[in-house]
Amino acid sequence: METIRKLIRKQSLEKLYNQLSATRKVYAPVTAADSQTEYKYNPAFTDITFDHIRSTLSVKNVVFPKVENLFFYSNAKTESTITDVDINKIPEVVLWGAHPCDNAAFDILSSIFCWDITDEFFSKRLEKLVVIGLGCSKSDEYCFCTSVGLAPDSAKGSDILLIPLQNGDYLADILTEKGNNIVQLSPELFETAGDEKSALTEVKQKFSHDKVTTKLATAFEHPFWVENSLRCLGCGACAYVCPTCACFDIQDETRGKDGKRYRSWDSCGFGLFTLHTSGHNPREVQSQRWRQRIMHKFSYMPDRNKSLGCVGCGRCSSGCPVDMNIAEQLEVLQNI
Amino acid sequence: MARIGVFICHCGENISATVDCGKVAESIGKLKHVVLSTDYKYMCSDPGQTLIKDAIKEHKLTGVVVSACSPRMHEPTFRKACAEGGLNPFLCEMANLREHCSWVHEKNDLTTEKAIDIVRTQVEKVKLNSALQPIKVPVTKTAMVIGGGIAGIQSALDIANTGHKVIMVERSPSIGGHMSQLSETFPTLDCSQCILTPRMVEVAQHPNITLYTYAEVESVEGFIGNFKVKIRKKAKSLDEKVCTGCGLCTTKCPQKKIPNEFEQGMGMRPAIYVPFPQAVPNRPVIDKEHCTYYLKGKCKICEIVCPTKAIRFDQPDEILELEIGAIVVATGFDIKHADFFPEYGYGKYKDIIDGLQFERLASASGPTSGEIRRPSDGEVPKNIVFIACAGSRDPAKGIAYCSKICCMYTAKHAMLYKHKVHDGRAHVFYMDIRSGGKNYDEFVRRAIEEDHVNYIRGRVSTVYERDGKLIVKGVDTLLGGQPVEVVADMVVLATAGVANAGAEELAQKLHVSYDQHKFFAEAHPKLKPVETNTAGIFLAGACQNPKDIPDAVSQASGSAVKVAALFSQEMLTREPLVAVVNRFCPPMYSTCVGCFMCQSVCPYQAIEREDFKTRDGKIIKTVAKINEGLCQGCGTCVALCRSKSIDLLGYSNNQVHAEVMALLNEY
Amino acid sequence: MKVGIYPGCSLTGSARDYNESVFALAEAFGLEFTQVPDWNCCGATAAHNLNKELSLALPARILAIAEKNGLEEIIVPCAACYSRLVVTQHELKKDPELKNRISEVIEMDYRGTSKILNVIEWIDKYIIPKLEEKTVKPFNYKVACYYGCLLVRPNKILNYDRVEDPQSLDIVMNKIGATPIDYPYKTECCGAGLSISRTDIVSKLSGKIIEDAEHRGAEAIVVACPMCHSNLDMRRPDINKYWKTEFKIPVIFVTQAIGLAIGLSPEKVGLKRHFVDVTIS
Amino acid sequence: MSDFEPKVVAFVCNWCTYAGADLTGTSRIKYASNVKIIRFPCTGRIDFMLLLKAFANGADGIIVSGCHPNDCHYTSGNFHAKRRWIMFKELMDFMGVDMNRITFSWVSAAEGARWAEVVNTTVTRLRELGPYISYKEMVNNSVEEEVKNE
Amino acid sequence: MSNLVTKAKELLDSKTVQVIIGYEAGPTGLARPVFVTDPLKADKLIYDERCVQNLAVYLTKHEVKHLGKMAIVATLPVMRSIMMLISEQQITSENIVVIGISSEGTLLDIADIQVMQGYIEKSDLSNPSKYKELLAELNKLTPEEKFAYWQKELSKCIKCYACRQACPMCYCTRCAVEVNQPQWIPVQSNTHGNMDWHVLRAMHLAGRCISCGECGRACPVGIPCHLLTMHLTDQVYNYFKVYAGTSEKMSSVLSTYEPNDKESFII
Repeated sequence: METIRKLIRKQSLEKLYNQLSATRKVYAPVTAADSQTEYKYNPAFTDITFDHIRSTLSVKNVVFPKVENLFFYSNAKTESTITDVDINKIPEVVLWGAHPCDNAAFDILSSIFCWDITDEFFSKRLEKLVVIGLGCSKSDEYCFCTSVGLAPDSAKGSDILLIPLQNGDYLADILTEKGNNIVQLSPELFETAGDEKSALTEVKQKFSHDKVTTKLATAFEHPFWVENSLRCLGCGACAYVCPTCACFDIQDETRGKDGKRYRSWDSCGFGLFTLHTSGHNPREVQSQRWRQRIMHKFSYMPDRNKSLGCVGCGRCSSGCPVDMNIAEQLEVLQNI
Repeated sequence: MARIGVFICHCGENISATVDCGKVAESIGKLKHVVLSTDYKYMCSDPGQTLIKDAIKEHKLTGVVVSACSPRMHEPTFRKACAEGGLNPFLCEMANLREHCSWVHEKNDLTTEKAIDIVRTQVEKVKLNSALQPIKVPVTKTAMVIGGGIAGIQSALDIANTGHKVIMVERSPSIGGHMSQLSETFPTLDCSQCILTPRMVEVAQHPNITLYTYAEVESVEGFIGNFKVKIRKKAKSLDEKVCTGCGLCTTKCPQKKIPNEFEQGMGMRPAIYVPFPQAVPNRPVIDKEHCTYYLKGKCKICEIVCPTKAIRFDQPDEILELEIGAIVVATGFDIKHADFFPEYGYGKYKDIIDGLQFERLASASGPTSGEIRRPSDGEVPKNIVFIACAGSRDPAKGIAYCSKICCMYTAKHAMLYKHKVHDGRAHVFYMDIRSGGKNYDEFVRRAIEEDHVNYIRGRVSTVYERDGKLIVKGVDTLLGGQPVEVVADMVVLATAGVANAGAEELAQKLHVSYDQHKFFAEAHPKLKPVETNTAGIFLAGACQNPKDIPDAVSQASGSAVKVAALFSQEMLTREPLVAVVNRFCPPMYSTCVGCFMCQSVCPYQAIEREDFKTRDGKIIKTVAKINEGLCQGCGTCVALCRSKSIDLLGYSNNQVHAEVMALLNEY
Repeated sequence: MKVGIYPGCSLTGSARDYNESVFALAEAFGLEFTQVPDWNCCGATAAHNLNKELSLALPARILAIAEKNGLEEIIVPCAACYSRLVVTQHELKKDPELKNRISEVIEMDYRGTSKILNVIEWIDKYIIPKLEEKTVKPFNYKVACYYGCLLVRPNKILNYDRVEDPQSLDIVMNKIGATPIDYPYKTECCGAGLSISRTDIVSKLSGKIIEDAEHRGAEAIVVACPMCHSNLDMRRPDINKYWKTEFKIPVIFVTQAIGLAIGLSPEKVGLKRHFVDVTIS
Repeated sequence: MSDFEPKVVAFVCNWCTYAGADLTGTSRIKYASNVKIIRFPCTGRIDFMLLLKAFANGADGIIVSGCHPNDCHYTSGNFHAKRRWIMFKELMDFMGVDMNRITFSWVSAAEGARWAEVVNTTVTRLRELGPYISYKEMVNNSVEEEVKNE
Repeated sequence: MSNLVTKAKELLDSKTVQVIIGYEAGPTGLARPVFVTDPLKADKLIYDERCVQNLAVYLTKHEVKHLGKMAIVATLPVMRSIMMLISEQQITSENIVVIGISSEGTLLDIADIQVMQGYIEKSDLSNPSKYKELLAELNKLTPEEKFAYWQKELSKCIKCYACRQACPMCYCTRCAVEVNQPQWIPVQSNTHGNMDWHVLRAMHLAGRCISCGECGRACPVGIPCHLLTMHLTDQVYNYFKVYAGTSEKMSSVLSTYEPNDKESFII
């Protein structure tokens, strides 16, 4: 649909939120005492942060939870019975105040989960999701959205995008029908927009992802990988905080006769990830795993999924215990 | 797919009185993979066992659970039955419904429910059991006896007479040990030499016994049936094959003033010497520490006088490597040197001697040819005091234990003295008289009543010299603790029997444990007095604790039987319930990281290192490896292993985990 | 470090000579110690036979005061006091409950931190190191070192020297040039506590000690215990009467011997207080 | 809580406590039927994770028992176990896991009566403590976390 | 620290070692590990209060080992880690040169293991004071409060295993959590599974933890999991009077015993 730009004042925003959280699950960012920002369901409006840079974890778990039960089973003497998870029970969720980078990730995830066959859990959760995005008023040295074709006010993935204004109010770009439906709940809160100054942050571009992608095509054997991944510890932090990492592991858990099959996050950073039963490991050392991570996001995905695998949120770098700074490395890499 | 058969025993009424066996059988029958669940009056009876054997065939069972009494009672029975039924015995488990359920609970539903839980737990376990094969270890049928005292001799002869080879290793130049030093032996007073020397000769001549004197154990590796032993044959500086033992060299040796060990320093010997006339082998050795040639570089008189040119000054020590199946430790004891007893004046006054020295004085072959003469001036002591428990039973002196032999030999000494010095007076200070043993107490009484030895019950505080007499100050506790003083010409201290010098070092070489007094430790104080905690190594004689001759000899024979039993099999068979360190194909090899913490928890030194090498011998990875010959299956290493690389057959992680789950969840 | 001294009754009474010699030595070697303030009886004489708690409370109080005054070490020249104090410290250490009970009795906090030194330990630690250079008048005599019972007993607790054949005193005497004789009576009983009540027994026992020393040609008996000293010295007339002889051998304190060796005057070390004239010096 | 019957798992070694429990049986001494025994060769074999598994699967209490010090059939297994339990207990205390629910004991093959006593005192204590709700809740809530988004 | 650079240069020039494991300053101003193999690049090396990571974790890392003989910039925790790794036979002293850094940040001359042992022995080996208070506070809580506290913290865990990967003592090629026969630790990251994992981790480090606090620092969601191991470090000292990583010979508390080990809870 045609984008409609409206103005919404802080206090109206509060009305809107309370109205929504009274009737729906609203998933909104809250900054805790230890200054870590995490998303919570239906927090008090006053607890919600509007100026955080990035939450510790991305918001991907609204569509791709840490753990997703696939089905339950029960073993009788001879035959076993399987009970499916009723995906229609998946509730509507309003994602509130997530930044453009996080929201842009939903398309990328879809490109993975719905690559050939459609992952019903994922797509159902996405279908039930309404995203009220929030343009960024702050950024830091880890942000590099502009290097991956995004910006502090990218609308991609949002149904409504709020853009902070210097006077504390917000512009609301209504982008989709889903968004419009929210607006229709109480249209009076949305006023006509004037020419107020936006309070968006600046994020300077660090590298050209096109150059990176082209370079990668020929860089598989380059010593760069070993040199720059020596300090990598091989933990899964980067993957687990990443809004676009979609790898998962499938497990059964049985207690007595009853059990369930579930999937849970996994990471290509782990040695175990590619370990064969034989003991052979095609990605034997960390440099290969690090290369895989970057290749996947900046070469394989553009090639196969026709979309970049990174939104430049910078979590992988800020969360890394040994300062594996992806932007820094790509900056170097594009010119090797 | 597992096919489990469950057999619930009523044990007559013992189980069925409180447990509803039918109900148990029924609900267990509902479990997955259980193809047969039945109850029966007496499972251990013949028909009961037949029931199992038939069922195994009929239902093609892959696992059996017998729910009856304690596995400690009948596990072997039922495992045997399964084997006879064609099922690997280790695929059979027992559920303890009697000792742990029916006998300890009232008759009610809870009890029956508990019974069901117990059985289900074993069902879940047995599904994960694996068919294990008994471990076979080859046996090298050669025994090594360390120590050539009476215990070693007895053990060696007994083993040799069962037709097996024996290697005897003796540290000193001759076998015979302390017994050869003794004059006469209690309670029969027959001459020690007379009964011992024939045995010594027998050892030397026995076709199955190889004797290495003047030799010591260098190192011991391997395990039961398969020890690899290194022995150092110290250079005797003489070619034993050439030497005839004529003894000319020993008479001509200019260096004659060396304290004679055999005479407990009361006589002298030359630098080239035979320890004592009846020595076996009767060949001299050169004592390098005192030999003029070795000290000054010239002399060689022995070489010159030797009619057969047997002297070899340049002879090196020789290291022998032997394959040994079993080891008998018979290193014997030593007596505590009395100089740790300043108040008793030993070392300060010549005429205060210890028990062994008295033996030499009393011995016909001794320095005084059997006459009791005191060291200082060769006078015959008219008043002699024997002090029992000189050190023994005296925690203040660090020896809390009773040396066991002193009471008897002190009585013997007093007697011998009286027999030789009729007008002499013998006094004995003692704490208690411990004369348990055949004809022992009678012997002591004889000393007191017939030979009128004056027994004073009390300890001695100090012995000192005054005007050439020895004053023994003590107390007579039978007379209300009156202090007593005895003026003596000679004092004999029955000093404590202690572990042999070097016992600790040897124990460490053998990896057998020893107590705080450095005596070798038996595997079990009551039921395994001859075994050590290292399989294949046995104890004989006083190396375990002070013993008299009869005790030492009987234990020696005991150890010999243990060895013979071991050698009676071609292969050792052991229950395969041992730990294993996992193995994978390269490049993993094993998930073991080789931290070897397991090595320090293993009580049996069963954990070895295994290197994986490239073709050119470069080590790729070193991991732990369990020697199943040594592993006893305690599983401590399994619980310790962080990477879960070790598992215990029969109690695998998977099995115990399944048990916990089965005990607590609905099935 | 703050060093204290606990004199006990003897050193202020029958054994003032001992006391003087100890202080004389301290002065000569520039050692300082402060007397334990408001000290009380150590309970040596009777208490430990009559009432265990009392026998512990008395020394405990002394120790507690010492602690309160920050005395890390206390010298206890009297062997009897020494024994009582050490035994108490041991008893209270191994039984915390008893410790608390006693603390209540003495109404003071007791921790048991001060180290207790007998006179020989004190000499070993503070005198010996400088003894050689200070010795001006080697004590060239044959001496019989008499330890008595309390200095080394109960061995399990004190764990000081060899209980039946102690050496420490001999070693010290050696250092000042004396020749300790081989002497079996080192730890024989002198009659000790019967000093007042049964002088006949004292005469008998102490007599033996003196007799053997003289018999072995000793020129002096060296002691480190006031009790021994009074029995061997003060009771000499009775002893001589009992033995119908004239024992002449003087009995001196180890501290006196050292004093003489480093050239202190006989008066200074209190020799003039002796009953048996000290002919040597 | 009067009618509450705790589920108790006993981890015991084969040579002492298991045999001791057998003796309880042969001596016909009665004790609470709440306890169910799992047999190990030695206390040294008992993995601390099994205790957590027991709680996670609904046990209200646990008994861990083996040979008295110096009596270990394997000479030192119980000494190693002792150290392991010291550490485990301290960690559990630190994390607020209720250690009143675990009884550690040494019961020899000769102490049949003692075994009954150990079981009974433990069961009585657990009856008072009631079901181990907080742990059970943790396990169940964990399941809910997973379905939070449904 | 110019003398650090000089030292590094000479080690590389003299071919004594092939690689220096040290710290460099990253673009965001953070100090981070660096592996210098070229003397000309030694200038990168820094040491200041930003340099907190325990570099010993790299000593057992496949790729790093393959660079050849290593020199490592070692503060006390690193030295203790080295001791542990030697005693657990993961590395040999011959292959490592220690560039010691004192608590004041000055260069130490660590000629050999003995010297290092000497230095360690005279250092304070108890937990760093900044953690002591935290531990004390937690210990004050009631069991219920403790339980609640850890529930809250552990619910955050995402099982990324940064705590494990950052720990020099967690060098196993296969971690127990990767074992699924049986599944010791639930794979999913939920409070219960996370608790199991952290108990396992703490127990496996009992008597081995050298109190560097890396696990807690590495945690992306800020769980103070280092307090678990540090608490045990306190207890190990409390019961057995030892600290980990003091000599190359010492065997871990849980793999040894004293017959008279004291405890109060076994009846």
